[in-house]
Amino acid sequence: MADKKKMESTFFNMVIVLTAIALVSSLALGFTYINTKDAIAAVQLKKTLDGIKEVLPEFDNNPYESKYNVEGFEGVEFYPAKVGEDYIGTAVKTFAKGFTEDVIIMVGFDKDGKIVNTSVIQHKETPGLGSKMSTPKFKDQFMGKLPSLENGIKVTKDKGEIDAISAATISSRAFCEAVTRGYKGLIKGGKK
Amino acid sequence: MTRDRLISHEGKVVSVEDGKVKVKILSISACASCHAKGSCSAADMSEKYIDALPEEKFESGENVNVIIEEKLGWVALFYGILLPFLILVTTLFTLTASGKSEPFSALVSLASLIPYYVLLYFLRGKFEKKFMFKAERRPQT
Amino acid sequence: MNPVILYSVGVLALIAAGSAIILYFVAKKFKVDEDPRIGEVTEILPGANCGGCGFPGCSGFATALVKGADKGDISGLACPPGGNETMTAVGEFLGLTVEESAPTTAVVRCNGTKAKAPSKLTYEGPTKCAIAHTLFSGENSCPHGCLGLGDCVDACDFEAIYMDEETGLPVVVPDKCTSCGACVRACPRDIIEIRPRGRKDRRVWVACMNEEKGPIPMKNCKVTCIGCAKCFDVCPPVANAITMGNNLAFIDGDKCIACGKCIVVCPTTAILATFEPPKPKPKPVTEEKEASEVKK
Amino acid sequence: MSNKLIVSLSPHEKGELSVEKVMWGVVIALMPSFAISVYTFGFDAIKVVLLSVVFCVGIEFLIQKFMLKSETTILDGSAAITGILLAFNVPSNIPWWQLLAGSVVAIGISKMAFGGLGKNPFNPALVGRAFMLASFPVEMTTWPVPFSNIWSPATDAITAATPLGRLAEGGVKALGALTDPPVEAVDYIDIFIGKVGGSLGEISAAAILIGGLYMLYKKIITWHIPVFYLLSLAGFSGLLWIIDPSKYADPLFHLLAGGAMLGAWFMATDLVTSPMSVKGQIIFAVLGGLLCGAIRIYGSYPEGCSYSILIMNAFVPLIDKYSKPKRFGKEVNYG
Amino acid sequence: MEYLIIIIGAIFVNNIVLVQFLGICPFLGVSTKISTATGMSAAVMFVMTLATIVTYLAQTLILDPLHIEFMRTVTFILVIAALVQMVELIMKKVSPPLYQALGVFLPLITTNCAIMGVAILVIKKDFGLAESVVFAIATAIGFAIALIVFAGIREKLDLLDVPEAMKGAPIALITAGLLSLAFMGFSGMV
Amino acid sequence: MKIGKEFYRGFIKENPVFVLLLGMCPTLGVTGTAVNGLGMGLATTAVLIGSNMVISLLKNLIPEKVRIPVFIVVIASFVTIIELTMAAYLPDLNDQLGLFIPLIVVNCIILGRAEAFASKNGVGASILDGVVMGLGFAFALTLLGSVREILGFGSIFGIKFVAEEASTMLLFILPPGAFISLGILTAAINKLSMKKG
Amino acid sequence: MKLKTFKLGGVHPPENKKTADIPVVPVDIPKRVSVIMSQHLGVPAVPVVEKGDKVKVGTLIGEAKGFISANIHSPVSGTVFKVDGVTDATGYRKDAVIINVEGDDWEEKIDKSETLLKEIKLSPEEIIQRIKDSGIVGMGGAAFPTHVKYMFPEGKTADTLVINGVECEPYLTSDHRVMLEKPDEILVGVSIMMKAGKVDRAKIGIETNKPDAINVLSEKAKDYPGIEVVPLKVQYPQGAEKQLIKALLNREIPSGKLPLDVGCIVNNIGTAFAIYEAVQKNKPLIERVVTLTGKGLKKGGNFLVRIGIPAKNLLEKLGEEIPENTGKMISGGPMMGKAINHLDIPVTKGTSGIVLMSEEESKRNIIQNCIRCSKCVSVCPMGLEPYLLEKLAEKDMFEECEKEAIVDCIECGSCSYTCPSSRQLLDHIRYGKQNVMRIMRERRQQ
Ligand SMILES: Cc1cc2nc3c(=O)[nH]c(=O)nc-3n(C[C@H](O)[C@H](O)[C@H](O)COP(=O)(O)O)c2cc1C
Ligand SMILES: Cc1cc2nc3c(=O)[nH]c(=O)nc-3n(C[C@H](O)[C@H](O)[C@H](O)COP(=O)(O)O)c2cc1C
Ligand SMILES: Cc1cc2nc3c(=O)[nH]c(=O)nc-3n(C[C@H](O)[C@H](O)[C@H](O)COP(=O)(O)O)c2cc1C
Ligand SMILES: Cc1cc2nc3c(=O)[nH]c(=O)nc-3n(C[C@H](O)[C@H](O)[C@H](O)CO)c2cc1C
Ligand code: SF4
Ligand code: SF4
Ligand code: SF4
Ligand code: SF4
Ligand code: FES
Repeated sequence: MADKKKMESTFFNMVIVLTAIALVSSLALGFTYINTKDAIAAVQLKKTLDGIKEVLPEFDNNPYESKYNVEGFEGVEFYPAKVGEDYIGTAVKTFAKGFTEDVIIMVGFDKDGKIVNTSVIQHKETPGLGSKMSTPKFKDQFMGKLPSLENGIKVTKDKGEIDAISAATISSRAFCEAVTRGYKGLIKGGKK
Repeated sequence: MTRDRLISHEGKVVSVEDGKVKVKILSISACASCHAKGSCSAADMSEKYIDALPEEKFESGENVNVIIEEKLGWVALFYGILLPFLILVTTLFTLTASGKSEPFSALVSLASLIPYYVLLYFLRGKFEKKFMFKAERRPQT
Repeated sequence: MNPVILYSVGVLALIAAGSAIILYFVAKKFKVDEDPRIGEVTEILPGANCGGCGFPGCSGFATALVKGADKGDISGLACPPGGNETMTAVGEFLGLTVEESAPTTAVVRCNGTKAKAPSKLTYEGPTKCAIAHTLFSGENSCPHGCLGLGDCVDACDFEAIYMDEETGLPVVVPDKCTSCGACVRACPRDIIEIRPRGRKDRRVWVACMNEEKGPIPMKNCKVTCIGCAKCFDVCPPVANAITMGNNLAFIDGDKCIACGKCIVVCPTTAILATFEPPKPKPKPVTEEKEASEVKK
Repeated sequence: MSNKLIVSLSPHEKGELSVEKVMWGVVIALMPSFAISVYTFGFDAIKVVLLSVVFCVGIEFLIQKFMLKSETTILDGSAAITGILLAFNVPSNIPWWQLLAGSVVAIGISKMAFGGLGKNPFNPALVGRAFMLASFPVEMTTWPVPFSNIWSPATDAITAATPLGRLAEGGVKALGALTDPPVEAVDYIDIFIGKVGGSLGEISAAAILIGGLYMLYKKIITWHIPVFYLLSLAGFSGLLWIIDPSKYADPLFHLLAGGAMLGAWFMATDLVTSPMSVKGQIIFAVLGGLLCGAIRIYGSYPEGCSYSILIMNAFVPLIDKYSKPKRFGKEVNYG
Repeated sequence: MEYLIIIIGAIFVNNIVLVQFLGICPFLGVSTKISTATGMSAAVMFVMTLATIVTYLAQTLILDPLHIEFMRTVTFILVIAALVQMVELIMKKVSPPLYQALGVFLPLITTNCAIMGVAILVIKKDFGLAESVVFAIATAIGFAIALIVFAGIREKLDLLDVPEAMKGAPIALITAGLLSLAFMGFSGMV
Repeated sequence: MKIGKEFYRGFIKENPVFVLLLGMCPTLGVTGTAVNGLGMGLATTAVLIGSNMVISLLKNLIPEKVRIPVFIVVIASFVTIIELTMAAYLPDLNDQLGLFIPLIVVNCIILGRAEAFASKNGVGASILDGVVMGLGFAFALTLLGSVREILGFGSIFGIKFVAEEASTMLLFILPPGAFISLGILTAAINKLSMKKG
Repeated sequence: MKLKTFKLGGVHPPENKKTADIPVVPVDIPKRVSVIMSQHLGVPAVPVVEKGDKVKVGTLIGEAKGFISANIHSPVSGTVFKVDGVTDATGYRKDAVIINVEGDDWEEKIDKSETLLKEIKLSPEEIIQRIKDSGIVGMGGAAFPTHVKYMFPEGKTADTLVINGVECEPYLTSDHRVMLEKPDEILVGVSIMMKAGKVDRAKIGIETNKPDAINVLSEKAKDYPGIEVVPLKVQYPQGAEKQLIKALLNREIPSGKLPLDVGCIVNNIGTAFAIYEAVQKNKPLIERVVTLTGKGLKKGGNFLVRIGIPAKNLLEKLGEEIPENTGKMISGGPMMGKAINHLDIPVTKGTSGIVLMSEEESKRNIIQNCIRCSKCVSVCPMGLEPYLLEKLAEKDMFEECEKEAIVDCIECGSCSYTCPSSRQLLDHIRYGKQNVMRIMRERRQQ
């Protein structure tokens, strides 16, 4: 390997080489960024909108842009949806402590406050138990229900009307609690 | 000296000068003994030089054990790592708690290490006495 | 140009330049004046780290070699596992010629097989010669004989010694043995010796370490050296390889010419060899063990 | 005198104790609990315990015979204990293949992978249980109702919540101060003698106590671990209960419910996975009790006992290293 | 309370090695002796905190204002690498004996997933500076506990002869798995 | 250089995961399913090929003392490119792999190969090395992912082969399962190589 | 009142002291005896006679060499046959003086009478000199030259003489018999030792399984000022000096220190008797009491044996054969004694008994894995962790052994005795201890 000529490690060489390489890399990165920026943004938007679409009927505004929060309901986000100028309902991103960590769900309320649909956004419940939250069998129970302002919505064990997932009352309860929290926030914030 | 808690490292005398020996320690880093070091970059420095007090007369090239009380290792850990860590964290939390802006607190807490290291620099003579290694002949096993 | 690109270029360049400066100083301060040859010599060495060379690990030996080379002399340094090939390669690399040293191997200087030195006692305890040695003279009562518990086998890093179940004695496989001497150090009875392999693998040695006067060891072992000096008498003057001392004969491997005369005269067949003795006398000289060695 | 004399180092005398005596002693000590579980769950209990023992012993045998190629030591009884304790930690209607999977993990991975008896850092039965709990949460948390159909296999899983399960759900708020309506009070006597739902072996604190006392009497275990474990669990839960009796259950409930008794007497005491010195055993037990309370009260699993022991198992080497027995001549007492 | 949740979460519930799988290499590599593991843990704590502060600064003072968040990976890795080297350099310059003593005592500290991972995690979690540092320290403590406990078990296993095929990595991985299984007991504590 | 032999080296003899135990974090962290393992493996392979190529091109231009930072910059750039591309075009996989994509940058295999191979060899050989080692890594991750998926979900590459409702050994997709599966796999490989050796 | 004992650890093996009631009988002197030159701890004595020399009973035949060494006297009268090696109990050869017996002539200076001489005439220095000249070594097992214990290093003094009448080993009864048969001599001996050690109190520790000895000695001790007999709870290894001092005086000898460091001198009962004879009767140590016992023997017995007589002569005297199924022969007790190869070995000053064990008794159990039951830890009287030391020693990790205080082990064997897994704890520990001591010695020499 003696014949290989390596650049010597002088101060000057080092700084120059490293800087030059940094320049080239950052150029490459910059271009990649510019070229992927829009695609990434689109993907992001689609993801959020998809979540909202799932729980609300057809709308034509971008609820994401008119997102608002309500005092006393930190961590809960409200996305009002409209068709033209008509308010048709709000998608609420809400949460409650489940079996392990917070269960984050999206609930759609129509303009009367009735639940249109729900979807689970993130959870770490036990697969096969708590994770059954996202099965229609459980989820569909909420459709069309109007939570009571006082008691929200509850599982049968707590004298409510939702049948808990078997062996996963805690997760079921968390789901109800999240819906209730979203609903209460929606009412407090005044439907917009 | 009690043998109770000592750390010792195998090494080799590289030079002898007025009452001290310079010992090269082989493979200090955990990586140096690792089977994958060939393809790992962390194994760069597998040698370190230690100044040690010889327990007897050594010549250059002799194999010795460099020993230091394990306690001193912990003391070094305290001065070299824990204390600056504490200074850093205390400054940071005092500043953030007193409502200073976050970037400012961060910068100042980083800067708070400078006086500490300056102090260390002035105390280096003291440390030299404290962290004296000894070189002893390796017992046969 | 897009400002994002501008910023990223600027930032990265700055950071890169910064770290280059830091690293420059780091490199300067941590400069290890290591001779690059040391690393490369280490590569040539087998990497067994057995310590047979007398240095801590292969890299320690490499350092010594490079240092020696600077003085123009690496004689006296040898890598037992690597043998001559390795040393020649090292020599080539360092631009020095290396003297070939005679190849050596370990030999077991005890032939007190289960048949020849039957056990009179049963030992119960850890299978460690070092422990049994402190307890008693051995199952066959020979205080100088092999205890057969295999400390030497455990010590060998190269699987060059195994226990022969039938004889109860360790057997060295010369082709695997690197003469590292680990077994020699492990044996509490100093039974193993590193000897020249001999020309064409012919070697002769006294397989006994018993220093007691004839009749006493004979009680325990039929193949003990009784110190009768018959072998001493027949050893050709050109070789003059045999010395007597403490009721025991010793054959100097460097001098022995492997003529085999001593084997024939030994009344107790205490002398072993890796070849058939010249005139097969009525006495059977070899065990199965040597027979297998002869084949090699 | 025809035979060869034996030569060995001292001592030449040997004591009475043997591994087999220790292990089979534990098996005997487990029998009262087994009897109660058969009384409560019927034929299923026999089936599950038998299967589990056969699996555990069989796996140990197969591994030793075909993988390690070593002597088989299945008669020493330790695999049998693991089998019984594993069975004691599951509901009586567990499917057999899940029990098999649990046994493979308990014996194969947690014990034999480390070299067999005495080398495993973690309690094999508990590893098996933790594995099953995480793998088959549905089956592991659906308990058949006690005394339902005693002599016919309980094919239909009927959930009978355990006392602790109800506590975790927030159902049983506090037994002393039953405030919230949907709660049925749990009778302490019931828990004590075992008239409640739960895993096979944990239901009767009384039976476990009998076994524990037997082991104490036989000098298989010492009293330190169980007593300190239970004391610290009671202390921790008691403290919280005193602070707010409406929110937390009382200490007696914590002691009697769930696996605390079984754990304290049979699993925390596992010789292999507990510390060596008395000092160490006390540290182990006290921290274990605290952890158990903490997991029960703050964690998501209703039963903290097994995890508390597993976690403390991990600390055993450290405890051993830093809690040496009192050395003779260390504290010099002159005159 | 908020901090308590971060702390318990980072130490036990989402232990960095046993649950998050970061820093596995040092976890498997530097865990053969308890004392080394302890020293290493302290060093990781220091470096992790420093790295978090510095990367936090890089993020808030450079990347965010310039909207070049996509440069995070490159920037962080360079900053961290330089930082680690600088700490060593300063130590060596400032107090050679201290440096020597530490050098004998500790293995090298290198950038590993754990440090980089924490730097990125705190940004992803949108933590403020104080929370970030608390998180970093707690994570390091979690690392320390896992590492030291593991070192203890391995020291012990070294004395017992595990089956030949299990020696080394396999048994270390299985032990880590069982440790991780035990740590599942903490789930839900936050 | 025999291609077949090279592949044997990357997949078995010097497999970065099973034999060298490098890059353990992604190995354990993302192998919950075979698809994730494969995805991560391929992403790493891409970075490895790219960095090996660039570094072997630049090898004579890099002063010894800044070699590590240069490598880091190069690798980090490739990682970022992959990261951005995946975020744009494979968003789901990107979400699954999460933190581990940027962490490719600290994966020892990449820096290791740069150090040990690319900085000493020509472009062609370095690219081949990247392909081989990268695929070896991907192979290991996919294998581990498959094992965990089969045991944990009863499916492979998302195709379920047990009944939808059936219980499977969920533990294997949880963290402990990752360690245990890899432990058993390495033990098996140990055992195999012991038989051979 | 609660009986005194040491607090830490200990075991209680079955006592099997079936010879306790059998009086001591002398063994006939054979035609030839072999007197080994290294019968004591320390440097072997140097033979001072040659082939053909005539010796009488009590003639000096081996001279002490060095500080820790002891004189050796001829136990018989006759002609020196040769000075040569003989195999000792371990099969290794040791230097010995072999004497052909002719008659039974005693050196004139020896007082052969049975009369009790109570009055102590000599000064402390003269007593120590007499002990040294007479070749007295400890009869408790280690055979440590006794005079060394009384030659205090500068600045050290003792306040208590501890007499070890514990005999905690199973089977052995020689000390017990001496206490019963020679109580007065022992008490005079103790008084002599008190004078030599310049102490004014002596405590005789005896376990309660020897009630007759306790009675006799405490009755007689009333006449001897300063001497007290203390009954002790039966527990092995109470006879070890550190444990005995702890039990009697509640003092703990620090690690690596000697009894003298806590103001004590420890000697065995038999030593006290030997000192009485040496000082009052001018009789060197030429004979001792040896127990011959074993489950296989019909009777067993206690014998007064001249040094150098082969052990098999005891059996002859007893009129029994070696039982058919004998598996092991032990010189000393079953807990501390050494296994011997045959009964031709000569009795030495340290031989306290010969125990014959049947094959079943002597076979070791199959070794199982340590189940970490911690029994070994709880029985270790030194508070060590035998299970750990065993592993460390087995793996040649001597530095760690040293840190774990392996040199504190008194080799009592309680750990191996108690281990349910039949692990060979002490075997390995001894190996580790030897290596650690060697390393420490090498280090000290530097
Ligand atoms: C390993 C394990 C995982 C569990 N996972 C969940 C879960 O994800 N969600 C849940 O609500 N309950 C879960 N549980 C069960 C709860 O602890 C509790 O027993 C259950 O909610 C009882 O409620 P039930 O009345 O619905 O059966 C789990 C239990 C175990 C042992
Ligand atoms: C170098 C050395 C010096 C000794 N000095 C004394 C001493 O001054 N006083 C004493 O009582 N014992 C002394 N001993 C004897 C020991 O304490 C102990 O009694 C002897 O080793 C036999 O003990 P054992 O029969 O309990 O094994 C000494 C031992 C040795 C090795
Ligand atoms: C484990 C052990 C047990 C001992 N048992 C006795 C015993 O039973 N009787 C006895 O006199 N000495 C016994 N010794 C020896 C004593 O420690 C001590 O050395 C002896 O009493 C000193 O007296 P001596 O020098 O006169 O022999 C024992 C030593 C050890 C280590
Ligand atoms: C008192 C005692 C308790 C035991 N507890 C358990 C246990 O909880 N789990 C288990 O698998 N084995 C147990 N065993 C058996 C044995 O020690 C265990 O299988 C070992 O951990 C296997 O190496 C116990 C043994 C004894 C003596
Ligand atoms: S047989 Fe002896 S000398 Fe030869 S390689 Fe083995 S240990 Fe070394
Ligand atoms: S040669 Fe030596 S070490 Fe080898 S078995 Fe024989 S006695 Fe043991
Ligand atoms: S032999 Fe040593 S380690 Fe064993 S019990 Fe006795 S003193 Fe303790
Ligand atoms: S007595 Fe035996 S089994 Fe028990 S801990 Fe000690 S060595 Fe292990
Ligand atoms: S991959 Fe090595 S530390 Fe994470």
